[in-house]
Amino acid sequence: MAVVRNIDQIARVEGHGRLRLVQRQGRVIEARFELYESLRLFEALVVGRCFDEIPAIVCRICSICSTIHKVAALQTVEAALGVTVSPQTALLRQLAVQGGQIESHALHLFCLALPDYLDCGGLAGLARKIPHELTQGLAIKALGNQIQEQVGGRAIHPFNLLLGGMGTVPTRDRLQRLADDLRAAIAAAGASIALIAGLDGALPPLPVVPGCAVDCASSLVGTHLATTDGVRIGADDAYDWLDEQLTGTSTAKVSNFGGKGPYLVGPLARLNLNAPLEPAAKAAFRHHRSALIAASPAGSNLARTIELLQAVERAGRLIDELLQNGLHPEQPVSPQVASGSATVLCEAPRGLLLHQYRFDADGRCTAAQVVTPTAINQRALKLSLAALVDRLPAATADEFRLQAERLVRCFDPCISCAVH
Amino acid sequence: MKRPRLAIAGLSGCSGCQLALLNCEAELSLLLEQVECQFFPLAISPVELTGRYDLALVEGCCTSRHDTFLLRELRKRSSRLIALGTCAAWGGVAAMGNDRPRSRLRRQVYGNQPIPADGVPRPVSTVVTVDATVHGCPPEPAELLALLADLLHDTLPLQRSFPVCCDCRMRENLCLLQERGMLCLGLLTAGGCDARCPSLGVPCEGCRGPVPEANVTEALTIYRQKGFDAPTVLGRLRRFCPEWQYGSGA
Amino acid sequence: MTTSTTPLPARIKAIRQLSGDTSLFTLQLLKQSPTQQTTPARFQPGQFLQLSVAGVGEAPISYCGLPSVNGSIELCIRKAGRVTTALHSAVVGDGVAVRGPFGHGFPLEQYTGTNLLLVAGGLGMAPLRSLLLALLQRRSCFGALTLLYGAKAPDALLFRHELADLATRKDLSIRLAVDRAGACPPGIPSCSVALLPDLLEGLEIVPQRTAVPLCGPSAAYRSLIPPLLALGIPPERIHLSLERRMQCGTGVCGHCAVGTLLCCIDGPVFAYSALQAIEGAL
Amino acid sequence: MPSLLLPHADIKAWLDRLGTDGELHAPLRGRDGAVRFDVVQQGVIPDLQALRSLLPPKKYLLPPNDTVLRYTQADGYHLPLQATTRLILLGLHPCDLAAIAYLDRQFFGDQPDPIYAARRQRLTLIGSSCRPDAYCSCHLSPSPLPAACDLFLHQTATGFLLMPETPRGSAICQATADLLRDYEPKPPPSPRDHFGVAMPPPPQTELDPRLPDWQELANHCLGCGACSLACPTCSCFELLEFGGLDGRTAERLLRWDNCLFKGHAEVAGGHSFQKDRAQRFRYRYRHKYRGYGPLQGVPSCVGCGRCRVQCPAGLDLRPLAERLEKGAP
Ligand SMILES: Cc1cc2nc3c(=O)[nH]c(=O)nc-3n(C[C@H](O)[C@H](O)[C@H](O)COP(=O)(O)OP(=O)(O)OC[C@H]3O[C@@H](n4cnc5c(N)ncnc54)[C@H](O)[C@@H]3O)c2cc1C
Ligand code: SF4
Ligand code: SF4
Ligand code: SF4
Repeated sequence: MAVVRNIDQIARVEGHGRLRLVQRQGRVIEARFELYESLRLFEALVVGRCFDEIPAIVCRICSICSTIHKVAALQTVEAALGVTVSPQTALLRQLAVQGGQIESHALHLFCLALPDYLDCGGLAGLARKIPHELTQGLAIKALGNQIQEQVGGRAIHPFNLLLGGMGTVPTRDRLQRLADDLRAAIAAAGASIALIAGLDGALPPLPVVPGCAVDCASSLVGTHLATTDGVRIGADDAYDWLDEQLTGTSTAKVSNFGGKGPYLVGPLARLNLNAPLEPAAKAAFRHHRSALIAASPAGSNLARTIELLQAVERAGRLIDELLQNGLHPEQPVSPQVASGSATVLCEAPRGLLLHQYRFDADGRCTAAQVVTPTAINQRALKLSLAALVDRLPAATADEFRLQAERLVRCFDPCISCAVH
Repeated sequence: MKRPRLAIAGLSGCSGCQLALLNCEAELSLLLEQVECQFFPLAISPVELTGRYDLALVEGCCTSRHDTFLLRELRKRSSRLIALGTCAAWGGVAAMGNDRPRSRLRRQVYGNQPIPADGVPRPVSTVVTVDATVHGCPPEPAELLALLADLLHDTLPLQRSFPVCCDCRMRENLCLLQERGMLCLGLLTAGGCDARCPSLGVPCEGCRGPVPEANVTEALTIYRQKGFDAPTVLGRLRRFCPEWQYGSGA
Repeated sequence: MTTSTTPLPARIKAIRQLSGDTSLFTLQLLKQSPTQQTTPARFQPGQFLQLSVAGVGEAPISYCGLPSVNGSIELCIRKAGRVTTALHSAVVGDGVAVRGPFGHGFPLEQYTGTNLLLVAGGLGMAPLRSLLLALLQRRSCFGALTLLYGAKAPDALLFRHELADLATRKDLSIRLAVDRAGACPPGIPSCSVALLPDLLEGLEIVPQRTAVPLCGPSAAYRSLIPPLLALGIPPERIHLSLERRMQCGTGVCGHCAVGTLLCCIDGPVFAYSALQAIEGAL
Repeated sequence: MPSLLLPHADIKAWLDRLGTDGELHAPLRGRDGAVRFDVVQQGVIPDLQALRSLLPPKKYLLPPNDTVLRYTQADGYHLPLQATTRLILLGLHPCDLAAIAYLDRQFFGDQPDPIYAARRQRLTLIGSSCRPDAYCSCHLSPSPLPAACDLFLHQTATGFLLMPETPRGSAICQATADLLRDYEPKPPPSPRDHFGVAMPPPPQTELDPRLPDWQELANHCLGCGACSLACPTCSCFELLEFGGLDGRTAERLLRWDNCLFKGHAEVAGGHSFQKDRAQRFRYRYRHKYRGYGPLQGVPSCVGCGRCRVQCPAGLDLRPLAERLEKGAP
């Protein structure tokens, strides 16, 4: 007789997800990760709202990813209404997104994932076991927040990023100070790569999942999807190709990738798809290449740490560029109200993010679609969990659970995003 | 001194209020020494409710059966329960669509596919008694830290009643509504954010919910004079709080 | 100068619970104030001090005992908000801080030779206890002394044991009333189920020779003053203590104005004649 | 004695010289077009024509958020360290000067407030004449307050007439004598002449709560606080205590409050002594036009017009005051 064991809420992930283990004769024969986040129905909430309200509403899908949601929505609305922002605004948005990337990755690595490898339950344990590394990690995380605060006006739900421009352009002094702090943080970010690489992953070998990422330069926004097995899809077709369906007991939809897949999205996929890297990150990537290229999702944390370094470097360079150009006060461009629609593809910390909106002649939203990385990753995660079941035939439920949670956290799921 | 026991839970929301706490990087280690954070699924495992709590912080609105269950359980176990953030206090963005049938919203997103049952998003105070409220989407880090300091001093935060305009004028900002004709909701919104948005030239979107005694009727007249019709303004007001008292403040 | 701004450290010397939500706190000043003339321990009954709990805030509290030379202060405090709740979870030995005294107390000098009718409602007993103790200290200077005191229920009567002792005195008449009967804790002098104004019935009062110090909630003032006036007590001899929101206690924060008077420095004890014409004074 | 004229052409040099004796603050026009008192950087010319700053100069004496006490376990409560840099406030109009005189009387009272006193002592006040607009009502202020300053600048077509009122003011004139010229024609008016006219002292009768005006004001008032925050003599404050996360330290903050806010007269348990806005308007009215406490009979409105300019609902107590204060009840 099969026995079902629920781990009602997995800790140290954003949102509400449970692990369901089916056991027979003491052996785990199936493992499922189910998302049971309550519905908020953002895609319906924005319908009927004026275009200028959309970004502030949808950025509330998730706090950890609020900056990229905000920027994605801004760019989609602008694309739909034919607005072009100044190069300065474009750079500032990129900078804010890098801030979000730093904050999100550092949060995951130093607060959520590390306890898995140090046999403790959270921050308090880390503070006892690796106080120095934790302090350094938190300092990097704080830097990400300071960037978002300086550029976005606030670390969570940035409001200073507006349709067509900026509320207030940050001052030279503040940016200069940030640039100095970022430069100083490169060493610490590099040290954390060594720390993560040195940790015993302990997960058994798992199958490699092909990756999918936005084919973009360093801006994190692009026009195509690309996969490691050679698929290329334009932004306009991406929503159909991703083909979201509701299955099983999760409240999040799952992507079908036009019948292919599953694909893994996120840091590992980005590195495997040759996302451009800054010098120190590039060197680190070369050094750890063998553990990253064609690696199983278990390699995600290492990839994430390299991206952390990348974001620290990139943010510094963006500030240099802004300062070189000189900062200018600017008025946001106001769009012409007209009907239109657009799809934007970008990279959130956890991977591919798609926003799509349609507006009527009064500028009211008539349809909205948001596809998030954690939703997309559900099939890859399912596959990995199944493989874990095969690889740990003798594990007791408790042992298995430990490994399963580790594996789940390698995906850094963000369940509010997934369900939205 | 015995360390106070703390529970931090998220219902339907974006985890922003909890993240706001984790974003207090500089204070985290001191905090961990001072309080025993026993239940905090976002950051601490394992997840289990045990014993009693001196303080429960609840983020998010109450939507699903699971939300209700967790909320009631926390209330039973906690000496004090705080509605943390605008979703918990007022319903927040998730409740924005409460003027439309829930089934219609669900169909818009999921078509006719079967999904688990859910409920209508509502403020925490409609389900359990709440001892104090911290406003904001997200709450201000300083207010969160003050709340925790109050916990250490065996007391609750003072509930104050001034609008964002008060913060804004104290910062000597030029009024965006009067001088720039922008749709700024600072007049009607609970203050305490130090006028974050207007100080950067961005009109207040009302993320902290209604200020006590908000004079919506008069505000609507003023907004109309500036060229914003009532449906537009009411739509904005409902972004964070679905139900406003419209009576004049007198 | 320091008395008006910097609270002086004190320690809780004793806590005695008086009712469900009210306790008597005895404080011991730890430092004399730099200017020797004023110390928070020397005051007129009816004056108040500002009591601070570090990290929580400050609240105005009436003196409830007698002035002392050794820096001991008695305060009777009800659990109501931030500061008072924190106090109620404090233990003997904990530190607090005080500044004062503030305001005008009861005009004791006017009372010499007069009959006194003290009327207290609820927590209003706190400042009136201070007054009563001061009057008893110099008992021979005053005429007939009567105390009327009303509370919600027998177990809400403050200073029950003291009242029982005092009730045995020949030179003081005490009448107690409770809104509703309830389990009568031991040691309570006889009390009737009645409203405070009912206690005035049958009292022998010589209106021209009587002063009435009053302290209680607004509702008590509204129900007591008309019958007192009807008995012929002149408005300038009805002395009542007003409660207002207070922040500074020194007449600058702008919170406690009653008409154009300030409760903290012109009061808190006012003659009714000064308040008669003021909107919302009671 | 002849008056002293500072020609327009020499203002810049004069200002630079002033700044050596302390930090110079004056009305500056920001990029947003608004006027604020702020520090004058070398070479910047303040806007001495500007009529009113957003916040009045009370922000220098009673900052909107100010730590007034600190607490540590070892030392108990103590006053925070005070900055001692000298500040020169330039360009104060007679109404703002009168307002400072009002605050002085309030905060020096019987027992000077030590923090206020320290702040006040470091100020040098330099007034300047102005041309009132339709929002100003200084000419209606029946105020006995002096528009006192150290030095007053009277604006003329050719420059500023300098009128020292205190030794500090004279010292400034002496130190900059080389930039000043004698000016003969006729003695300039005193600052007091710019401010206030004799009006009958306010009646001390009670305000009639039945006047429909109160309810009318209350219906339109948004309770935003703009009027009091902008008023140079509104000084209601609350004291807020914040404990430290270490559980051993605390600080007490003074923060501007407002008599039109719901919480202003609220006491524990939520009872309020000023329940509705109409009643609160009478409270404000009394303070502005009749004065309370030790300043009873001293109206505190100096007629700067800030409240009228900044009220989003355009409310104005002045017409009512004109009706009620002309001796009639
Ligand atoms: C002259 C005077 C004498 C008093 N004597 C006593 C007494 O002997 N015993 C007693 O138990 N209570 C007394 N009170 C009432 C007591 O001051 C309040 O219960 C207390 O301030 C509540 O403070 P809190 O911090 O606990 O409450 P909160 O509501 O949290 O108070 C917050 C702040 O509001 C102000 N405040 C709140 N309530 C009042 C109030 N009722 N009066 C004035 N300010 C208030 C205080 O400044 C306080 O710091 C007196 C009040 C006054 C004005
Ligand atoms: S800008 Fe907005 S918040 Fe500021 S005063 Fe004007 S209306 Fe109020
Ligand atoms: S200004 Fe308004 S929108 Fe901005 S933080 Fe404050 S309450 Fe929220
Ligand atoms: S009441 Fe108005 S006009 Fe009078 S001083 Fe205050 S802000 Fe100026």
